[in-house]
Amino acid sequence: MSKIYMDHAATTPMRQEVLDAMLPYFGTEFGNASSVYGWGRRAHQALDEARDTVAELLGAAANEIIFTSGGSEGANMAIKGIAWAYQTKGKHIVTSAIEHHAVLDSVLSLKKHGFDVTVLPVDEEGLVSPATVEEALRPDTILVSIMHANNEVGTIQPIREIGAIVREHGAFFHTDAVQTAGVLDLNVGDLNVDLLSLSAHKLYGPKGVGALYCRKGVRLEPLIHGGAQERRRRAGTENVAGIVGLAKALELARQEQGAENERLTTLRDRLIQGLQKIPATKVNGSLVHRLPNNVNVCFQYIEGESMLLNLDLKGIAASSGSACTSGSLDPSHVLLAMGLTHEIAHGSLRLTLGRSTTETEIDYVLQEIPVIVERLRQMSPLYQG
Amino acid sequence: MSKIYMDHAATTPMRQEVLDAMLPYFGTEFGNASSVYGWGRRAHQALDEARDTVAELLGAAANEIIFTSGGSEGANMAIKGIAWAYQTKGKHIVTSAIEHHAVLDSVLSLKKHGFDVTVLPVDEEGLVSPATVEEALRPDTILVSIMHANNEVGTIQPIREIGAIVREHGAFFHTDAVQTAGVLDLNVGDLNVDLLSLSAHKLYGPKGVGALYCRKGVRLEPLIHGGAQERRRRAGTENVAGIVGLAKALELARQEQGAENERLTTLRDRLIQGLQKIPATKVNGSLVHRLPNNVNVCFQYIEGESMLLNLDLKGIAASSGSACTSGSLDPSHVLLAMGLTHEIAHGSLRLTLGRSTTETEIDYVLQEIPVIVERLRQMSPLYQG
Amino acid sequence: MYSDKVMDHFTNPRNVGEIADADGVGEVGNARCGDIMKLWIKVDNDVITDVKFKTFGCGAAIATSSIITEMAIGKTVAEAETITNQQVAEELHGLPAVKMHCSNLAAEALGAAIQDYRAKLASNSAS
Amino acid sequence: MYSDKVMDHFTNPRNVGEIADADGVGEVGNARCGDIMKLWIKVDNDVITDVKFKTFGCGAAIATSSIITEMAIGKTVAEAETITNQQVAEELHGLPAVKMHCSNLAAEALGAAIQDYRAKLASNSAS
Ligand SMILES: Cc1ncc(COP(=O)(O)O)c(C=O)c1O
Ligand SMILES: Cc1ncc(COP(=O)(O)O)c(C=O)c1O
Repeated sequence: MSKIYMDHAATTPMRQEVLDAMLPYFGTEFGNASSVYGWGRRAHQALDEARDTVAELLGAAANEIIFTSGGSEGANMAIKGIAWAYQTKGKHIVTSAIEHHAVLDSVLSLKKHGFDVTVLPVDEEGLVSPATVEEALRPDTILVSIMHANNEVGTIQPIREIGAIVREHGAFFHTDAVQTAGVLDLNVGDLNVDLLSLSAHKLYGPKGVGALYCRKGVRLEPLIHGGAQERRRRAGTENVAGIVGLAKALELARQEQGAENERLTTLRDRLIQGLQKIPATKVNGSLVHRLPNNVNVCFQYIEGESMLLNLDLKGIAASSGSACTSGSLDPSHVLLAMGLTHEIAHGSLRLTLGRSTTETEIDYVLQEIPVIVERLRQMSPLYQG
Repeated sequence: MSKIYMDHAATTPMRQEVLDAMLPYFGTEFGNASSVYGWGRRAHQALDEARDTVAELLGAAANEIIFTSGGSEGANMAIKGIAWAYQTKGKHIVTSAIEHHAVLDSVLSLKKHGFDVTVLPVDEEGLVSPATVEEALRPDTILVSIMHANNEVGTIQPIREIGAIVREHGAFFHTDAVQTAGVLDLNVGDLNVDLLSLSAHKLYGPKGVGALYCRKGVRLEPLIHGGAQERRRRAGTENVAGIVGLAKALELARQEQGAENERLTTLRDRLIQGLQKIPATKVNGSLVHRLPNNVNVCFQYIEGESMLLNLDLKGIAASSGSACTSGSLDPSHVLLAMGLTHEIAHGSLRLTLGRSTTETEIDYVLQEIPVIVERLRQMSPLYQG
Repeated sequence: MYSDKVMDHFTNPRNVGEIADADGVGEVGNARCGDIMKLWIKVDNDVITDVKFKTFGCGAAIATSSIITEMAIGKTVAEAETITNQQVAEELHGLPAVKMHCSNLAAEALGAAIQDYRAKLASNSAS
Repeated sequence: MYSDKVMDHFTNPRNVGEIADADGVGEVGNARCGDIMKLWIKVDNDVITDVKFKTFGCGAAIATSSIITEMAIGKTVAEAETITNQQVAEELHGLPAVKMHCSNLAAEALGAAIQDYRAKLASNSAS
């Protein structure tokens, strides 16, 4: 069995069609999109077309799309951008305990600047309840940021309902859609959001590029000041190739999304059912409101990283908590927020499926994991097997 | 004659060697550099190697290099990062009137947050004098930001001297080296800088990636909060392909820089001398302290954009002022700061040479420009020809 | 960014020049803003028979100057006076948003020339 | 990120298990932090003759546990007591910076086991 990649929530392999769409802009069409001559105009047109594509897929207008360097920049831009633009209206921001650090740390960084922050709890399935959001809203609340789906446990939040409440209240609503873009339908009208961020590399596009939807009329203080690009909302020579790649990746994902989600859901459930047979194993996150590709379990008595290393030795790439926080030693803040103890949270394993995943791979993984778990448990002082 | 690209200060065509170095990371080596398994480790190693290359070329240590999404982000990160990290030490920032908007607008954006800003004048050649910097320094000055070479008129600033003064005074010193990276020797020790920003697409690398050098021990409040990437100084999944491309482009530039600068200087001087023969023409910027590839002139009585369009019709790509501010209608803030009147500043033309530039191209340009200038002057109500 | 029609008028501007014995002259804009338009008209029996222009400005400024000369010739003074910047832009198949102020300039210059013509007429009949 | 030596000890950890009639037992760390190390030693004539361990923890924790058993066996109790976390890391050809705290744990667990052995010795001779 060749190497098995089951960490699609961390990043995805870029599609050949995406690279093909990008290549001209690394080659003859290298112009700066701000220039008036042919090379510049053609680059500008490529941006316009990409912007139209992204806008259409989100049910937005082209001038509501701001291209970014990825999901983290998008979240920072949305949150700090609203905070600084509307600070005279109020200085209260609401978010949830299971947000990606790009959101959580952006919000928390504003505390130092006199903003007041409410971090909402989630239930044991990892869901934010609209009622909790409603209770948290205050006259000085300017922004609520709740992620569309969680990157660790795959829980899909009731964004539409939360959005209606936030709008009714007169605050702005941002959703981090990095894990749902290319997977779920993202219509900003249906979702009742004012801002939505996404990242290309999570949907078989290039790393280092993303988009932020910002509803018409919503002001943003720029995060990156300078040139007049992106209607003065994001300075910097545009990454034309990357932006073209993002649009292509989104377009392809949308075309295949229906059939692919069905296929992944079947594989996901097969994997979950198989893993549940291992004793002292807990599946994390809602089984109903869940991304089609996410499996997250905790195996008691063992620690995540040693499991990952063993899986790697068997050719299986997986993750324990969010890949981008693996520099940290704390167990996942998401699992802790869902009420798991530190001890159990340390033993979490995330397997996220994708376009390359097959039933054969699922079955191989289901054959190897129990062996690894048993071996590590035999080594564990916590296990009284 | 095929199309002639003379706008290398706006952006450069990516080199084939750079694309070749990047391609694996768009393909099989797509891993997230934060992941523990093979794909992740190999991506991480590519980052390490790129970081070593960039660090070595700057005479810096690897952990002093922060990868960014380009020159604008680098400047914003340096300026706002120092401002917020050292605001208790002082709130005074010094910069010059001819900085790129990424620097100027970053500094000015801090005014709203209670920072005090001194914008230094330049002389008529576009030079910042070290004495002016020294006079501007105050006990509460925390940062000075002066560009290494100007993007419009190519003037090279006395960074080493300014750096010594700033260091002596105990403030931090940032230089925007976007126009000099890949052209001049950039040794952060020799330059006496604490922070230095550069951008790959100006040196035949990809758009949307850059680097910020930040001296060991200098703290930065992150511009983009979130994951633990770049030692917690810049969150976001790393653009591995882009970063590899940046390192490759810098490496190639360094190898060829000596011979290429000589070649370009000869071509540049030929072009300047030819243009000077046109009546009522002014060469902008120092002829001594000047980038080897920059030509900037003002033709009296005519307006820049109509000249650019005519040049484009003749297959010549050039710019009038900075490409990234061409969305604006104001004439170049750089030329105004150098004492030109609005009227004359509107008639500026920038021709920036590069690897593809040949003597034949220079001669073709020298043949076409006088015709265009004469034609537009005949149409101008200001011209009494 | 410019339409083919704009580029056509920019590349081959119609009616560039001056009219020595013009019946009206208008000048608008200033060099500080980067746009100056000067426009001469010849009127015969209340009909505009000739228009010439000189323009210091961007591509849009030159194209709008050129097209407005074509639009004005053959019209009565009263008709020509109603030409709006909107019409100029439409006649050119649109202009980029950032360039809309240039189309204002052309209609303004024509208006100024007509005003000058009227003023001359009034002072002539007064004398 | 891990050296080959770390991976070798992680993949084939030496001396995993318990010693039923151990002369000293040490346990350090806690589940909250994600690392628990338990170490049993057998001492004969002041020389450590056997060491066994059980570890709940990351790759570095398991590898350091494994290698410290090898380092300790054959040493006198006094010698074994001087093993530092630095030495453990060196013996493994280095550990990633973020993992250095794990090497502390292994030396601490051995130290705890030796202390337990000494305490038992003291109470035995006292009784
Ligand atoms: C001097 C200078 N600084 C900063 C920048 C901004 O770099 P980037 O476009 O990569 O954000 C540019 C170019 O646009 C520049 O010429
Ligand atoms: C939910 C979520 N938000 C934000 C991000 C950050 O995106 P990026 O790495 O593109 O900056 C990620 C992934 O890392 C994510 O999973």
